[in-house]
Amino acid sequence: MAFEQIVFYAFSAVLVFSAGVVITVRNPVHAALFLVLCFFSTAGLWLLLRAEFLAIALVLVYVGAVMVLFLFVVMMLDINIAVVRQGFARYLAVGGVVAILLIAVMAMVVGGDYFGLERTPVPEPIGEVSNTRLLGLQLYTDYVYPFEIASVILLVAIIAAIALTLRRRPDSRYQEPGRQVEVRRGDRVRLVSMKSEERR
Amino acid sequence: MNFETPDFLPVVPELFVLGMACLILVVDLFLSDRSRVVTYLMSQATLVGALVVTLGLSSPIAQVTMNGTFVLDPMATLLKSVVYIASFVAFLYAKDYLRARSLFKGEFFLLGLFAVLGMMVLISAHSMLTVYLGLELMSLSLYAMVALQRNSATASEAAMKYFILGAMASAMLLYGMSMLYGATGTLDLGELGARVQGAGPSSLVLVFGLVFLIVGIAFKLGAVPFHMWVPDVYHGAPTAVTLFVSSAPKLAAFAMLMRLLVDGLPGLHGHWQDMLILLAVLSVALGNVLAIAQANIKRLLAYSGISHVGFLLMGVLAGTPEGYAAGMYYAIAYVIMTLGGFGMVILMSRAGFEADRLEDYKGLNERSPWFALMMLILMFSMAGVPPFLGFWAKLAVLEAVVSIDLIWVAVVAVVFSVIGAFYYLRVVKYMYFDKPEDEHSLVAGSDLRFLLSANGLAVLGLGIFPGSLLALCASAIG
Amino acid sequence: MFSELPLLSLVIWTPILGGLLVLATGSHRRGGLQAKVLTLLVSLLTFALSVLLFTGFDTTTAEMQFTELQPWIATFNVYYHLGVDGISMPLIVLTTFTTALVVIAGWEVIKTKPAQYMAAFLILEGLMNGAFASLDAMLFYVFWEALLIPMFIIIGIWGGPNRVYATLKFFLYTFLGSVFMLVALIYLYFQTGTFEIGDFHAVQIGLTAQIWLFLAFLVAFAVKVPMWPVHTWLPDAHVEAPTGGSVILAAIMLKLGAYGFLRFSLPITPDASHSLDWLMILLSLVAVVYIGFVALIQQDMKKLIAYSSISHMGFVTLGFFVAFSIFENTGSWRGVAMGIEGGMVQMISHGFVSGAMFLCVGVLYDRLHSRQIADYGGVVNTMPLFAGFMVLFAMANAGLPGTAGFVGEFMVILSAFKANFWYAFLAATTLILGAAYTLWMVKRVIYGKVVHEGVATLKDINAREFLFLGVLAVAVLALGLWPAPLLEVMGPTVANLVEHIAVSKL
Amino acid sequence: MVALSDYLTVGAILFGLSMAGIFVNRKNVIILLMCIELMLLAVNINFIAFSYYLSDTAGQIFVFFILTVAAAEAAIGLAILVVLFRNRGTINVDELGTLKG
Amino acid sequence: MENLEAITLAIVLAPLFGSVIAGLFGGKIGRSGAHSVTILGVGIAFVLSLTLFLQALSGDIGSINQSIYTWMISDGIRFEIGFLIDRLSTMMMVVVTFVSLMVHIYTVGYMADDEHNWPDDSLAGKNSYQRFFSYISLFTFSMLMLVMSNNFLQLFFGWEAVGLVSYLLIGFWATRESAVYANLKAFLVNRVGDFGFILGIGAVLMYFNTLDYQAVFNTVEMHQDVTVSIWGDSEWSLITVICILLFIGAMGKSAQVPLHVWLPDSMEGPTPISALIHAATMVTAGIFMVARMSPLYELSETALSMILIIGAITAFFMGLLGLVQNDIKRVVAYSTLSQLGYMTVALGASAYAAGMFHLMTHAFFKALLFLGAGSVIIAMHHDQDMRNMGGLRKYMPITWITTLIGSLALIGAPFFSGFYSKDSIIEAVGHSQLPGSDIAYIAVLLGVFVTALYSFRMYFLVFHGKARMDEHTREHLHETPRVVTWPLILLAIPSVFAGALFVDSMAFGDFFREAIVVAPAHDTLGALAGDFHGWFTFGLHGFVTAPFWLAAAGVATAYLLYMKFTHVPTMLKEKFGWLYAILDRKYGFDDFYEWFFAGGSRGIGNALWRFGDVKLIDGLMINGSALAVGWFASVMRYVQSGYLYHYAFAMILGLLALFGLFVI
Repeated sequence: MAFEQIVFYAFSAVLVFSAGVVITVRNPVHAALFLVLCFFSTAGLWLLLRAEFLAIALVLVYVGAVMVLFLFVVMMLDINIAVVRQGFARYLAVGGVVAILLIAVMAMVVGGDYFGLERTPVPEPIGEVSNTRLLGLQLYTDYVYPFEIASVILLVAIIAAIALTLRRRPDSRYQEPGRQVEVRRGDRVRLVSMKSEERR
Repeated sequence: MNFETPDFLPVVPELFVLGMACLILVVDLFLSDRSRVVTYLMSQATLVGALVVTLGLSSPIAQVTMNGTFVLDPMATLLKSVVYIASFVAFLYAKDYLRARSLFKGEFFLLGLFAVLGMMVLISAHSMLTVYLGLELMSLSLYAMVALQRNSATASEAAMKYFILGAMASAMLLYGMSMLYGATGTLDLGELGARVQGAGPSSLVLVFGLVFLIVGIAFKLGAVPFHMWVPDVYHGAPTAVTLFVSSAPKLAAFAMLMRLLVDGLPGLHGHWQDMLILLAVLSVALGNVLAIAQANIKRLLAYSGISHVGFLLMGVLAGTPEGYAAGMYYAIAYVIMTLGGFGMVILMSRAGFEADRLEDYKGLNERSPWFALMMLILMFSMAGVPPFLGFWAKLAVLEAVVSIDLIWVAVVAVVFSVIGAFYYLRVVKYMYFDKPEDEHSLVAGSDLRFLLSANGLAVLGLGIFPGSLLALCASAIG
Repeated sequence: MFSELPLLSLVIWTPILGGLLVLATGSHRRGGLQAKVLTLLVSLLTFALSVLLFTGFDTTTAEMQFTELQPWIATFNVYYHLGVDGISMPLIVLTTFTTALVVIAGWEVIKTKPAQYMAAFLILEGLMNGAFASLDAMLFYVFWEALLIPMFIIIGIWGGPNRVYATLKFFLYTFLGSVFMLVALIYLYFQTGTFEIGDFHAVQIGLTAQIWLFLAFLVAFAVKVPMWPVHTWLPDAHVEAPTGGSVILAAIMLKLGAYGFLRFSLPITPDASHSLDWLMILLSLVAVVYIGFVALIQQDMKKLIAYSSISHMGFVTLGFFVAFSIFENTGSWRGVAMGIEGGMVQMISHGFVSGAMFLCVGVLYDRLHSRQIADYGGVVNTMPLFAGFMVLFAMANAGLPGTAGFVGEFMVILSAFKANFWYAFLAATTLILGAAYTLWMVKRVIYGKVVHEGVATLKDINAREFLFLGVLAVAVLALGLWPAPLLEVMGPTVANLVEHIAVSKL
Repeated sequence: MVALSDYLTVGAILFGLSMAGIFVNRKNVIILLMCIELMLLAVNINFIAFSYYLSDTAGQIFVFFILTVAAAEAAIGLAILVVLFRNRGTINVDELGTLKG
Repeated sequence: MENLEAITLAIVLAPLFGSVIAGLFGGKIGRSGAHSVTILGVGIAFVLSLTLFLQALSGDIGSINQSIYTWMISDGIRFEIGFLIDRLSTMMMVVVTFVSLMVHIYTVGYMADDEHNWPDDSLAGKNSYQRFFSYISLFTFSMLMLVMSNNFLQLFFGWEAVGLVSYLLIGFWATRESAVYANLKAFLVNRVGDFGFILGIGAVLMYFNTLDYQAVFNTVEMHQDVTVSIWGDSEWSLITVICILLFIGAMGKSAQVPLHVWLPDSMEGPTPISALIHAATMVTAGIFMVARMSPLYELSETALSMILIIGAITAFFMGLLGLVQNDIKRVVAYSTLSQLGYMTVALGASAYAAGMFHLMTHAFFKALLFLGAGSVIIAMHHDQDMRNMGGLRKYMPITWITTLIGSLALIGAPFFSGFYSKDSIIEAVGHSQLPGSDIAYIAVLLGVFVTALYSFRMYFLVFHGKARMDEHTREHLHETPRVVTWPLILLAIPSVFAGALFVDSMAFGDFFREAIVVAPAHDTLGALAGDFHGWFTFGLHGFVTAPFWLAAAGVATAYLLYMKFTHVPTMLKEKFGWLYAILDRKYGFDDFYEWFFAGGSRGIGNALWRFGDVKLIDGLMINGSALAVGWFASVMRYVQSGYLYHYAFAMILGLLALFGLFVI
């Protein structure tokens, strides 16, 4: 078994195992952490596929940002760790059966018959062009339109996230320096002239 | 690498909307709540402007640009135009509703505009990549819009369901795309079409990918069994958002269907036809049957929408230009009708009262004969009774399926449309045959009243003179 | 001078636009008097126009007359194509005539939303005229379906206590039937490339396809006629409908189904009609006998008349479909025309008679608010004039010679005899059954002693009621005593139709 | 040598597992969001594997965009989650059933 | 004849005109206006009919067949309304208009006290009297249309129109439950006959392609051997089928067993119409029709046999029923039934002329008897029970005499009109060779005895013996007014003389000429004609024939039983209780029909409605499918559970399904 294969199977095993843990574990924090493990092993796989930039990006963007966001939310919401309910085994069994069925069907198609080595041999490496440079070149030329759209999507995400979560508590008080400065005496003090009390 | 600067002219509408959206985003920051109407007006102006630009750029031949990721053809022009108009109407209907619930904020219109942009991208997509990005841009905006009423438990529940299922559907769509990419080595839909024609042995892989693709499309359209989100989202979201979600995005979803299956996979027509038949029949059947059991008019319209999607699919599955035109006609007709339908819900509602139960429509004829008549027109149109728009739409798709000798599909469709007629009639029954329980007079601005009347009359007018719209759809398909 | 006018368009659109105008007028002022007067004027105008149609009709030809042709929907090859022949023209006149009467009949009776009521009838009138005048199948279908809407509303708003059930049943039943026709029409469209009914007549179709088409049409028309066993909507609809609704329903809407058989089923699918005529005859005879028995025991006057309508319409379909049996039995097509003409005369006469019967029940209902036979008795003592009319119409309903009710039944029985003795035998049982259920009702309602205070205080018909009952009485007698003009109108058309169906399409 | 089918199989397994995860998990919406990330990951593996074996960079470009969108999606998803939690005080999937029928 | 068309039209239209005036404008013209105009109308008709009849007798006009207008043309067949004027129809016209005229006049007196009126504010006004005149004039019109018809269609028109008027008149006193029951019954039973009749017309049209009498008769020979298969393989002669079907119609109208049940009940109507419609004219329409169709009937011995037997049964058994009736009108009604049986027998024996002859004489004397009975009833203040009468001859001499004349004519006392007609029938039957003629002969002979018995039972009970009415009635007993007695006298004259006058030509001569066709093989009257030597000889000969002695025996028995040994009837009633019960129940026909037909059809209707319409079609098919859809919808709602995992699961299942169906 070639080294490449050993690496592949090792990463794949870790990936599948941790994915399995993610979907079954009770504690969301654990799930998040195992998801991180998934990302790491996937990044490893991608390296095998010469997608260095994306592998790094996956680690940086996902593990570094997205998963932290996940953890942050989990912590923030202070969610009770779920108690394993009765019947979970049954769901798991049904889920397992369906998953196995699905995977079997999918594996049948994507398996060796159509995508084996005979049909799609490992390509010869093409020169020594940096993967990052290659992507970069294409992103800003051929894919400039999608790129722009992607940026809009991020913008939407920003707007949406702010619009949904930013809130002013109606009962919180703010200082508004502008208005404080603008206050005139008349706004605060009212002089009232009254008739003096009649003496009896 | 040699890179030619692409032709930006066809993309001007997208750029215009994007630019305007950014402008509004900035302007909105400086507006007080009282002058928020400026945002609204600017958004409407954007849509009108986009319409003008789009129509100005229309040309009878397809232009592909942006390295094959973008196409401008008559279909795109027509669908985009309808999207603008639908969004315009939706925004107008929404205005008062939002105001009454202190939702009248810039975000609504901004997200709406971004959704419109997403739809435009999707409609003009010529690559699986742009299909995906357009779809996501639209969907993400919509998810956020559904949740926009932050203090509403149902809205957030609806948004959550919509989001999870939508993301799942996107993932499946992507999986299918990856398969197609793997089998053909291209993302370009035109190229894909060409290569699929020649790909004999690995067609199993193609069909495999196709299944995932269909799932993704079906989800967006809301076809059975990928429809489960529809009633919950329509029900849970604020009516103004439901109105928007139920109208223009259907056109985008239709465009997606056309782009992916007709432009991208004409070689697999036989396969996707079978799948679409299944989806269409299930949708028509289940949508109509389940609508019967509803007591909430938004849910009712949701299920009715599901059944309409079934009809829409029937047009497309025929695989003929007439069929595509019929599908498009159906989509446009449905959008017009659903706008009117939810517009009526908005008209009836007021602050603190959603008017979303069927009982709320009791005795509408006593309270407002005119709008009862409009609703009657809409309901009969949805039921497919001539001389209203909905009938011609149904006729067009039935012609499409009969033309390819799928008469049994037509028969199934008409039988279930009869079952479906029952619940539309129930609405009419409440409006006309029952005494009113709610004696409040309708509160709605004159612009809403006017546009809603125009909407209802359009359903009638386009029913009496359906020729022009039909011809438009036919010429858009080419 | 009048032949220059687009008369058919006028009889269609005058009432529809008039109806919209009435709707706009509203019911607010003076109990909707304005709306009522307007409606009356419009309906009379329409009737006058249809009379022009009658007088200008050329009775020597089977060609379509007063034709109008305009492109309508280019994409589907649909034309706004109107025209009448001897089959449809009398029905249009019947429609305008009946509508005018119904307007008068509803004059004082309708208290809630009179403008909407009147408008609904006007619109309904226009749509029915349209259905009869259409020469384009899609145009026909549009009118055919659209007229369900005003009827749905009429029964639903102004109907009796169980009106919602009835009107939903009515709508869905008929809708279910007609959607099959829609599919059939689309199929034919792909056979001919047009929706032109004339082209449908000419197109050659194989037997299997013909049979499917025939069945599709059958469902649509059988529901409308209605034939057993898809008739159960009719009693419910009639019972719950306001008087005017019942009248229109019985007098005209049912005729649409029978008209459809003549316009579509027979000429388009003659061979299927031939091979399935046993079914049609069977169903028709079941309608005559079975429904006759069922009518006998009805306790509700309207229900009884509704069942009698079904039974009478059985004669119509019987007359149409004995054609092939006659040919097989006698080897000639002689006598076929009599059956078809008999069916058509029956349509017209049933329009008068059933309309009159429903109006009579309406007169009673307006006074005592009951339709139960048991709630009446001895009405003749307090309402002799009304009783006179009622007995006359009952006799017509029982098919007494000299009244309209006889002519069609007579002709159909005669032609049924040519087909088979037993057809005629079963059909002729209506002489007994029809008389039994009608006159038994008359006996219990009209004759006898005054049964209670309510009947004792009944007021005889007023001038308005006298007007519409009198007009109908004249019509019933005129048609019975001299049907020749009507036959003259339909003669060439029917002869043409017989020639057409005599030629196999295979 | 590792065949393309091996990568695809891993992707398929991952996809299948994550889909099963969505309906096996009935307690916590966050885990659903994670499942979605896993699904997208499976798709990405597919794309990159194809891209490599086809010697075509388009697949990698696609993955780039998927990553971007997924991040935006996660942000919106979490935002909705927060709103939901504020309204309901729970993100239990089992209690997310008021809209039904 | 230039003006012949005008005359015939005037004959039918004059009564119609009177009827319309009296009916529609009764309120305006008042009572005297109404009876004047109708009597005038019928009078004109009578005079003109008489003119025509005399012209026909004198040979000025032969057979005239003219069409008035074309009712319709369908399928190339012309349906005409027209008149056939020949000796047969002119005779009928005279009889009809004469009796009708008498009845009109009589009615002026009979209905003078009719209190049955409408409320003041009705548009109809107080018009019961006028309406009655309108009805009987309308009847006259209808009957004339019937007898003058030259085609089957118009025959059927008249046929049904007289039925309608009969219906209206039986139920004239609409508040009487029994009257409105009787008129419904009459109409429905007649409809059973019409059912056969219309089928017969259908058969005629099918094979002859015309409904015109002449055209049919001219080609009847061609269809002599045509056979039709009605059921299975058995072939029937076409002519037989037609004749039997038409005769079913006649059975209804002329009240032959088993369709006779309506006639006794029809006595619920005012007496004038019993005389006019249910004795003299309408009920004889069937006889007339068969005579008119003689060219057809002559070709079918089967049909003739059947007619013979049915007539014989009616003649004898219906007469028997007259013995147990206590209602004076009912006795006469059963006598009418019996006499109609005689006429029918005559037809069966091919003695059409004799049948018609008897029809004529019977019209006179039976109208006379009814009007006489009516006169008694007036005097008795509308009490019709004979047990309450007796000894009336002292109080009402004219009524007594005329009734006696009528009774003698009825029983066939020699030289009275009934004698000639009845005896020729009996003789003819005796000569008939058809199957069943033997039984018929015995039946008609026995019938003579029975007739005499019940006739004189009535006569004795009413006019002789003790006066059994209460004091009040007796004090007011007196002869009826002149408008009542004059018609009696006028009818009594032909009742006596018509027989002698016409026996020569009508029964044994060639009176009807070509209007009646008799095949040589059946020509019973022709065979008898040889032995006929004038009315006087015939009358004298009558004293030595069996019928006379039977009749005399009947009279004697009646005298003994009801004048001398008045306890015997009661004793017999007790002794032969079973027989009395049978007769009293009218052989159970009414009960059986009520149970079987009326109850049966209601039962069938109920069953079909409850199980067919309500349960099966509505319940199971319609509401059932609606319920099924609703149930399915409610079940499917559970699938839409609101839970995300279910939704996701559904999507995955959908995906798997697509795989399963389309990939693998």
